[in-house]
Amino acid sequence: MYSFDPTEEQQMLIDTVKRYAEKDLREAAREAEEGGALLDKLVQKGWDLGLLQASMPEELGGFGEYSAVTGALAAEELAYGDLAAALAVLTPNLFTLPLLLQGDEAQADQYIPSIVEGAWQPYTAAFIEPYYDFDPNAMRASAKKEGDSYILQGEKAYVPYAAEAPAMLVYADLEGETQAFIVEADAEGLTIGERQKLLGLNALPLHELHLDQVQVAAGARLGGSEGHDFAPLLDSMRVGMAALGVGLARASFDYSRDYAKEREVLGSMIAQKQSIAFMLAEMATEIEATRLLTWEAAWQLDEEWEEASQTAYLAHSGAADMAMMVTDRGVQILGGHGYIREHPVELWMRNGRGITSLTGLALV
Amino acid sequence: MYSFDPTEEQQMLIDTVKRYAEKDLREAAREAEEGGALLDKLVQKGWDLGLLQASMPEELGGFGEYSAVTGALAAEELAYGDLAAALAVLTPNLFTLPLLLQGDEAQADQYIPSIVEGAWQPYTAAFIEPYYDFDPNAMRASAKKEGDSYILQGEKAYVPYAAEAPAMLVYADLEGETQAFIVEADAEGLTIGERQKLLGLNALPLHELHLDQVQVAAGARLGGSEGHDFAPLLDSMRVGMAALGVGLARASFDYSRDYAKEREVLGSMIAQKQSIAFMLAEMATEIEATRLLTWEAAWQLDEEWEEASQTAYLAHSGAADMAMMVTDRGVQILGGHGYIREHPVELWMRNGRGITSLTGLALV
Amino acid sequence: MISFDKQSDKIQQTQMVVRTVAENMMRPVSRQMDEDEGAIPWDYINFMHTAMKSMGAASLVPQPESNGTADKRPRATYQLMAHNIEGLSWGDAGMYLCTPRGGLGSAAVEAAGTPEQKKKFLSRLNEEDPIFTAMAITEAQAGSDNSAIQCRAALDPGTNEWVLNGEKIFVTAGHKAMVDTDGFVVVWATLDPEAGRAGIRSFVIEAATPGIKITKKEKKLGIRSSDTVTFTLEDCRVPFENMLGDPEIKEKQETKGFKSAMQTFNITRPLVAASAIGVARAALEELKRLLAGQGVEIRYGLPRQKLTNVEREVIDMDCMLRSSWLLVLKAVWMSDNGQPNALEAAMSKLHAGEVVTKITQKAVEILGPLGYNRELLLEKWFRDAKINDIFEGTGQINRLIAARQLLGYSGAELR
Amino acid sequence: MISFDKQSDKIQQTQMVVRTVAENMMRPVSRQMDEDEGAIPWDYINFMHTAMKSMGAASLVPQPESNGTADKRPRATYQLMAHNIEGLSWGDAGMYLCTPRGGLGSAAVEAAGTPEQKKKFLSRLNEEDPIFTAMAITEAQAGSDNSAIQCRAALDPGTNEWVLNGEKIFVTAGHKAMVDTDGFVVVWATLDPEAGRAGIRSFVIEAATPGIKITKKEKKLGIRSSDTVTFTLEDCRVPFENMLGDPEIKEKQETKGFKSAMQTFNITRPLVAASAIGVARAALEELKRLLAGQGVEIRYGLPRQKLTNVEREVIDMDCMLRSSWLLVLKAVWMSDNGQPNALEAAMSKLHAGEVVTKITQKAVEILGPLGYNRELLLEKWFRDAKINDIFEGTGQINRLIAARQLLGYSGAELR
Repeated sequence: MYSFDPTEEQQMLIDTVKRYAEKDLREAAREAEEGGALLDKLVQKGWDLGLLQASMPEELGGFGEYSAVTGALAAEELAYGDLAAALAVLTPNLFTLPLLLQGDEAQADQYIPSIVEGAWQPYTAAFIEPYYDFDPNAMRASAKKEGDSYILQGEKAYVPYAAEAPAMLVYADLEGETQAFIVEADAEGLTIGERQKLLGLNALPLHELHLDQVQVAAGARLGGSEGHDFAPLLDSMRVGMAALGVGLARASFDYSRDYAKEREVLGSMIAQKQSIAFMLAEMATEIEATRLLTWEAAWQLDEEWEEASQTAYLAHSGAADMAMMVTDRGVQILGGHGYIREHPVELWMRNGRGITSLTGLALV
Repeated sequence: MYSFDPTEEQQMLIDTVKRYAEKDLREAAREAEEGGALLDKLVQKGWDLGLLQASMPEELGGFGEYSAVTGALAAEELAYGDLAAALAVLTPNLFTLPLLLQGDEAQADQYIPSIVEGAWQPYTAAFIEPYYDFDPNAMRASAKKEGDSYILQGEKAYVPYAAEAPAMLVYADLEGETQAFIVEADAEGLTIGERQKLLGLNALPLHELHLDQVQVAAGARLGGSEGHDFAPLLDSMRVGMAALGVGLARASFDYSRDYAKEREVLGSMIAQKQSIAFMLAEMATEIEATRLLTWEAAWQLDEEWEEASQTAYLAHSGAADMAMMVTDRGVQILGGHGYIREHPVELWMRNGRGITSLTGLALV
Repeated sequence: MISFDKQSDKIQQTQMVVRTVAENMMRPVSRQMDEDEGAIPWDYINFMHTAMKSMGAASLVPQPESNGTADKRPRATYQLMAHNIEGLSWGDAGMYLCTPRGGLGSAAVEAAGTPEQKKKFLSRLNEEDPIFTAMAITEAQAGSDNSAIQCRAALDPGTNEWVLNGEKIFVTAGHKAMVDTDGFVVVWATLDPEAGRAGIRSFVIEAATPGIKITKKEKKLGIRSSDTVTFTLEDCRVPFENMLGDPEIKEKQETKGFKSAMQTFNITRPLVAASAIGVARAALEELKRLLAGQGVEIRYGLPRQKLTNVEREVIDMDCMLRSSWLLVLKAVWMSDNGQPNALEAAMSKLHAGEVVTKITQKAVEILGPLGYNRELLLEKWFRDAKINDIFEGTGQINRLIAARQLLGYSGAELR
Repeated sequence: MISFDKQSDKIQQTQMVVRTVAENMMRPVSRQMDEDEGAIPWDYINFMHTAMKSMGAASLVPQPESNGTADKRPRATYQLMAHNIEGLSWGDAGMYLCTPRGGLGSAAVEAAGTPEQKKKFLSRLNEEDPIFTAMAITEAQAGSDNSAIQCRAALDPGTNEWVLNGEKIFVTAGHKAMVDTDGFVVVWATLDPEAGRAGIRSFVIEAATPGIKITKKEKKLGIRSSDTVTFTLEDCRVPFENMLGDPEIKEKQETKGFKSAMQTFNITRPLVAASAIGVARAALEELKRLLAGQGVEIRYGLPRQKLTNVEREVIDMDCMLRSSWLLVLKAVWMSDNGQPNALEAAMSKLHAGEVVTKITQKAVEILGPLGYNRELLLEKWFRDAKINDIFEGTGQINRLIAARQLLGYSGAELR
């Protein structure tokens, strides 16, 4: 049977996250973007909502159960506030969820409890590579087995908090298959590049990094010696990015709708013009369509359906286009005011363009 | 210097063709489509306008000079009346213009004067092939040199008036290059298939045909033993199709605009609704943009510019999308009335879809 | 709890039946029914009537005993209908519109009728011979504006009958409801043209009622096996109790009648959208099948930079088809759960109407010279598709409705 | 005779100069000028001033001695301007907006001024030091509706001066015109807010005039080297002859003033569109260059079924860019030939505004993780591009104008 109602627990979570996102994140977003830095206490406050903890079993220090659907719902609400802050709050998930889902017991035990029980710490992941046709299933960064260890070599980009991370997951090609490896901050051969300057997301520290013959122990391979299944991790990243795109687009829609209802020209509100009203109707429709597809992908992921990979791919593909279309129209509806760095719509448009290329920055 | 004014002569031609297209062709189009047959006298009347004759020099029985620009202007106006009839009137051009432009003297002298000086006769061309990825530069129909003749083998489709044609140009791959060959109606091995049933253009007889080891003399190769340059012929076909698409789209635009100005709902005309008015503005803008690009391609073709091929390709590509968009909206603006086979917009939408796939049915 | 589980027993079971019908009774005659405009697919009609009767609850129209507004338990009636309509339209959208028993007339009775009216009119669907029911709203001059209806209804106090006069155009299955079978048509009329929407009521007119006649049968771009007619009403008399809804709503200043009639659309729009999805799926599946026959498989999962153009187009189509279907499912799920869904119904309709148009247009294009040919069904689906962006409210009307809901505007505030 | 010959000597010659300037004076500082919001590119400004002065007729703004309305001979002034603007915007759209001498203020004087006014105000462009001219129309409350202007102008009969009061927002180059150089701003004001467009006139206010001051400087998404300011006017007095146009149009019921001021837009809109095209071309060329560096060449001429996704995207961009540029050329060609071009001007603007937005958005997308980075200029062009669908009339306003022209509707008939 189909159902489109979140559970009561999920609804409570949505409400909590939404309050935080709408009030705390939204208010701080402009200054964070212009100043290039998020407020630590704000990220900490987001961490304290316990999103990650709620998806961990008690034995690993959490108090709940993993669910991609719940993760997607939370990510959507976070991005409704501010995408950069959302990604910051979710950064530790990049490291911790793969360990939960695909790690072996030793890996989970070593890292998860201390991460989950502590304050927010930027455990992160190096996923994206600086090539125009970056393909998660055909990475250019490589891992080679040498004796009892793996040697990692290659270039990565868009690594959140790379300069401060105690450890990170590094994804690389191992004999034609993408695999993740745990790399500690002090690993020899790991060079963290300058902070990247980007079209959007300027509040979030993102770095290129260089792996020059970085040696990790065999046990650092996610899942241990047998490795792990990469597909569900990629699916989860795609669903995560799609959910963030939906939240971001909802923000732009709500803001421009409200603006259109308050902006008077020639004695009527601009929302009363069919051209504006129809734009809004199309924005809302595309948002809702993409949202449902994202939910379906998350649900299939939870249920371990075979179609999950394809649905996640479609959801992300749709969300990328939808987010660009909606955030572009958000600016258009505000007209000249949309082009000024006072209203948030121009920032959302810049962030909106990122949904298409930045898979790997979140995972639900 | 740029100029967007047709010459006085061209303007006179446009006016003449437009009168014929608007009055004669438009009025007869519905019956022709439903009955699956054009009126012979109407096609003859179109022929008598002398479009082909005007592009032929006196020594070949004409009274003018070839110009792709003039050809594009005329094709646009013809299609403004009815695409099927336009293609019928222009069918002899498919045979005659390549002979003029790329034929050798013997070929031109043998065919052109008798065609140009006589009544309309369905000299035609077999160009399109029944494959989803039909590529004019990589035809599957083949020509092989054998002694003093060529052997043609393959399948063709969408051949206008194939069953009545005294002779046709057959395009085929000769050692990796597309070349045209003159094939007489009674050639052995040439089988004309049943008349094709199509989405649109039902007034125009179009046939599949089969070439089974059809043997033609070496002199039947267009241009003689050295052959000819295929590119300008293809460019001319693309420009022709683009111009027809523009004319067709203009018809749908004008019709739906007039309808919108006369259709009253709730005390105002539907054209007074921004949603309809803006659709019309976008239709007109795209038509004009494509039209100018088509003109430019035609002009470059006349001037033998190197860019002509690329411009012609772009013009056709744009016209294909534009014609679909505009003719679809024409139906949409008429709403339920647009869906009924009384108003012409549904026919134009069906014909509009053809612009994309039917390059080879006209040549200017 | 959010769930996308397709495994509901009932839906699974009827979907298999529907698929069988679509493959064996619809597709084989699809081309012929299109060419023979005006022919009636009796084989399909009779089979469906018998099958649905025997299956009871699995019929396309809700059963008279189920009352949507009173019964608050989660039901899946409309979800089931959406699946069935989608599956039949995958077979042939024109023939689906020839499905007996259902149709918009029954939906109107279901949505706006009193329990007595439901019993009276809907129970007839289960009789020996199949019947059709139609809805007559559109008028030549009113267009999409249902509150501008000019067709008059007046009460004759002498006979306590309603007397209807006017003309209705674009009535789907009107001929089957009133001529080919012994069905009925629900006619919208006004008690007072000056009263706007407050004056509007709907009336059940049964076949063989004097004073109503078909004055035109349309020739259409697509869905040709479905008849579309014009009715002329001249002093057409129906019993007092044939006005849908409570008798007290006969007051001219009462808009409840109009509103409850408008509710019908919140139920039918997603169902029309479901039909659109069926056509779109047919086209996309056929496109993929034909491409696969040419050795072209779609490599899902690649970055766009590594896709071919055809792959990208197909992936975009997959994305819009699937998300559009989910909009439909949510809207019917809301209908089933008695949730107000004017917004979701309008969104599902406008989205599906556009999606089916795009997908069928693209499919014909991608197949090149083959796509344009009547040897494949793609060109037929191209023609069938377009109606979905037009009937039951054009894309523009549904945008207007959605926008009003989103903005909290009345019809006067956003025209 | 229809011709697309680019070989006009004058255009060729200045295009080479413009290209050199764009490559050598603009591109190298483009990133820096974007980062240092508020910095003024004096090197570029001074060079352009000197160069344009020495080239005479090749300046960006028409010369005062040429009078468009009187002179019916074919000219290429606006065609030349369009080419130059396109070429400079290819270099950097923000910096192009810092080109001295030109600007919308001069265009307004050119379009609506008397011969004396043209002589007086435009001849100053040729003086030793560069000046800027700006146009102030938009008001916080009037939005895109120029007939709703609230800024007041009243004649003081005692001094025979106009006294202006009000606020103007979004004035491009206002700071450069009134503070950084000794230029002027053309301010639109009303003689009577009740009179609508009939009351509207435009007035030249020169730098250092008391009573006008800048009260805000905007931080923008893109075109950051171009300043955008708010002016507040408090009892700002200008001489009687600074009202543009014939003195007799001071009557409040005369709409000639408004109309001739609106004419300005028919001239400036295609020029703004030309700037959009320059940005779009920059992005598309850079995209192709970067793809070529990756071994991806675009195979023009193939059927769509054989293209890669990237090829198809680039071909679509090529098509829209080229056809959009032709719309611009036709519109300016009409300006040059004194043909009414309200429709063509609006079409060129709405088309180019959309095209540049799409092309830059796509270019960033296709370059994937590289496109999103500030190491390439693509992301800057993405930001610069969007203004073209907003200023000088949003895409919506230009659709409205185009639709009115196409339908023959007045502003009251189509709102």
